[in-house]
Amino acid sequence: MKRYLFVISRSPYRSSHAMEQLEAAMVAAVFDGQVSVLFRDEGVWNLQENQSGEASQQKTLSKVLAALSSYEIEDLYACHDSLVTRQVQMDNALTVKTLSLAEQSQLIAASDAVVTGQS
Amino acid sequence: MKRYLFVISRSPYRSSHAMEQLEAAMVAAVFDGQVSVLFRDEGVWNLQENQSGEASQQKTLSKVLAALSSYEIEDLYACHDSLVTRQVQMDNALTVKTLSLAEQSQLIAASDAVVTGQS
Amino acid sequence: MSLHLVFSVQGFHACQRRLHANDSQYLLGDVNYAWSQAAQVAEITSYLLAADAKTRGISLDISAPLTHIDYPDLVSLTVEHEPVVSWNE
Amino acid sequence: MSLHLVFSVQGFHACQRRLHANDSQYLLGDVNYAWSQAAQVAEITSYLLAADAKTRGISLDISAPLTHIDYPDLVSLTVEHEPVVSWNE
Amino acid sequence: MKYALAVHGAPYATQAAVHALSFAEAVLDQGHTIERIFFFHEGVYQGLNGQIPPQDTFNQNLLERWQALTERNVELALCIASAIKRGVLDDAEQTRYEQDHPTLAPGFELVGLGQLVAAINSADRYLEFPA
Amino acid sequence: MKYALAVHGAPYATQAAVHALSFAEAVLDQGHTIERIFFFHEGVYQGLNGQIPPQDTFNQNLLERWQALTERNVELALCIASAIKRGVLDDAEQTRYEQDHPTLAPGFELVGLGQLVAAINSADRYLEFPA
Repeated sequence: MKRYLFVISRSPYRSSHAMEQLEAAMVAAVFDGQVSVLFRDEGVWNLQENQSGEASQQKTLSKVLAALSSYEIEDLYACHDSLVTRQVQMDNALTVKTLSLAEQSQLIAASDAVVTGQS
Repeated sequence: MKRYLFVISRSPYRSSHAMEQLEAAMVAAVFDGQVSVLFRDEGVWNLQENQSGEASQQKTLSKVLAALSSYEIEDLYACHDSLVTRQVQMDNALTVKTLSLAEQSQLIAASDAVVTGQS
Repeated sequence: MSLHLVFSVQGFHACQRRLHANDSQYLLGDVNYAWSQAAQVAEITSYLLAADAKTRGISLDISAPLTHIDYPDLVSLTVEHEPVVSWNE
Repeated sequence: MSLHLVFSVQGFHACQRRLHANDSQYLLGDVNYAWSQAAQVAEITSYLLAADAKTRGISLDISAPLTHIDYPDLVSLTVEHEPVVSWNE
Repeated sequence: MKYALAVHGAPYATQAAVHALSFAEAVLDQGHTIERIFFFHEGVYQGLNGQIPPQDTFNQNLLERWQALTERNVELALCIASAIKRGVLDDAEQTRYEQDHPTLAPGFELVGLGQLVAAINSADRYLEFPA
Repeated sequence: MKYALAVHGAPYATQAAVHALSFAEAVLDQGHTIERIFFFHEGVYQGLNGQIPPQDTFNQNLLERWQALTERNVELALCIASAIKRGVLDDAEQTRYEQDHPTLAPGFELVGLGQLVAAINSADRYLEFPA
């Protein structure tokens, strides 16, 4: 099976980008793909603590993320630089490994298919 | 009649934003409105010389702009700062007045309705 | 006096540079993310859509010249200001 | 080696920071505007969609490490590279 | 006061619908009037018939919320030029262009850009919801 | 080589269609194959029936160009979850949800996200056209 990298570069509640990306990642995992997810740039806001999607009648993204391990998606990565620039307070229910820019280059190079889901 | 300010903040050929904005401005002018058009940020690329929409099977935006005077839209403005930052080479068939940031604030304040047309 | 409706982080930056003294601005959606890192303009009164801030998990220091409001308050603001200008790069 | 398809000015900046040595990048649409102002990375081979540059009236100095190509050349590039990564913030 | 509103964003791509609907409802609740909501650019997708709200997002039925505004004397008007190039057609345009089916949702109508200008002209306030 | 493509942008909002179509045509001209083009997010609006191209822009008929690809053995597949919440329905979904009319253009079909993964898995190359 292929190594998939799903990139989430958009913030959670403005558009359905992040949610639709996660749905695709879960399907790839169900199909036995080796799935990694990378949060970078505005996408790191998906990791912010104390989200409450209900206040906007939406699903809470951080809760969806916390459930990814039950789909055997364990490799969640976040851009260290993007987190620091934005001063994101990460939800401590999430297990996310932070990567340098160079490590992100390597992650991309080691993937067979990169799904960005941007429109 | 009201004083309308149409703001064009998007580049020409990626989306139909600028073209649809200009169509709205022409209609407002036909309805006897007092119409100004402000190009700012990425929107100043609409003023670039040597455009050739045909190469992408689209209308050439700078030619549409040059025809605005026949709709009695004479007040074309561009953000000086946006032009300089991007090193835009302005089409010399266009008569456009450049404005400082403070002058843009005044232009907005002097308008009854500001139409940005952003999506 | 103008009221600025600011919908995106980039729109926020474009707006800040073109604010008029005594204008007000109302921040929606993702602009909640931008506020905390922005240099604040003293004369500008700023409002924030409470639901959008809560959704995103952003708790901002509202001792700054910033007030959390909801849609009915926004209606009142639009009665008091003209023109109302949207920013969404 | 990866091939990066870059579709927007902000995507260009996000991509530049994460390029791997010996990667190539292909610039489409509005990225034609961004190239001329960008610091160029020596090891990266860059290609530009000729039709999109012409549409926008941008004539770039192609003595820089930059080549104008069309769709058939892009197909050849995708044969030579994997993965192909899109950037469009 | 009399309001004219414009919506430029598509459903799910932006929060335009949620922001505009919540504002419009608050305007009407306070006794003001909205003559027309004008859907422009990608905003015309708000009037596409057949949108099925996902069952997991609190049954957020945007289309029904728009349609409910028509009972409060709000006209839902799509820019005809923006709409037909994107495939949002009423009966008349479907017939004119010999297409299979109309695709415009009940309660919405297709109008010219002149109706945007007319609405702004007769309103005390004009607001746009791009996202 | 065998390609899988994805399109994420709506017509007129982005250049996704023009870039993807031109690339797909060049791929086929060079003797490669494209198993499937997967339309995701706002990309599903590419498959909306009834799009009437503006007469002034060189008769750029995007829908016809997509449909012409099916004659070259390319499957045009819309993500069903993305499509039905936005109102792009085939006959089956129209019937299931009791809507007035189907809105999907001929030549396109609605499929699950599994078909995106399957296409990527069996392809030598996967490319995305977001804008």
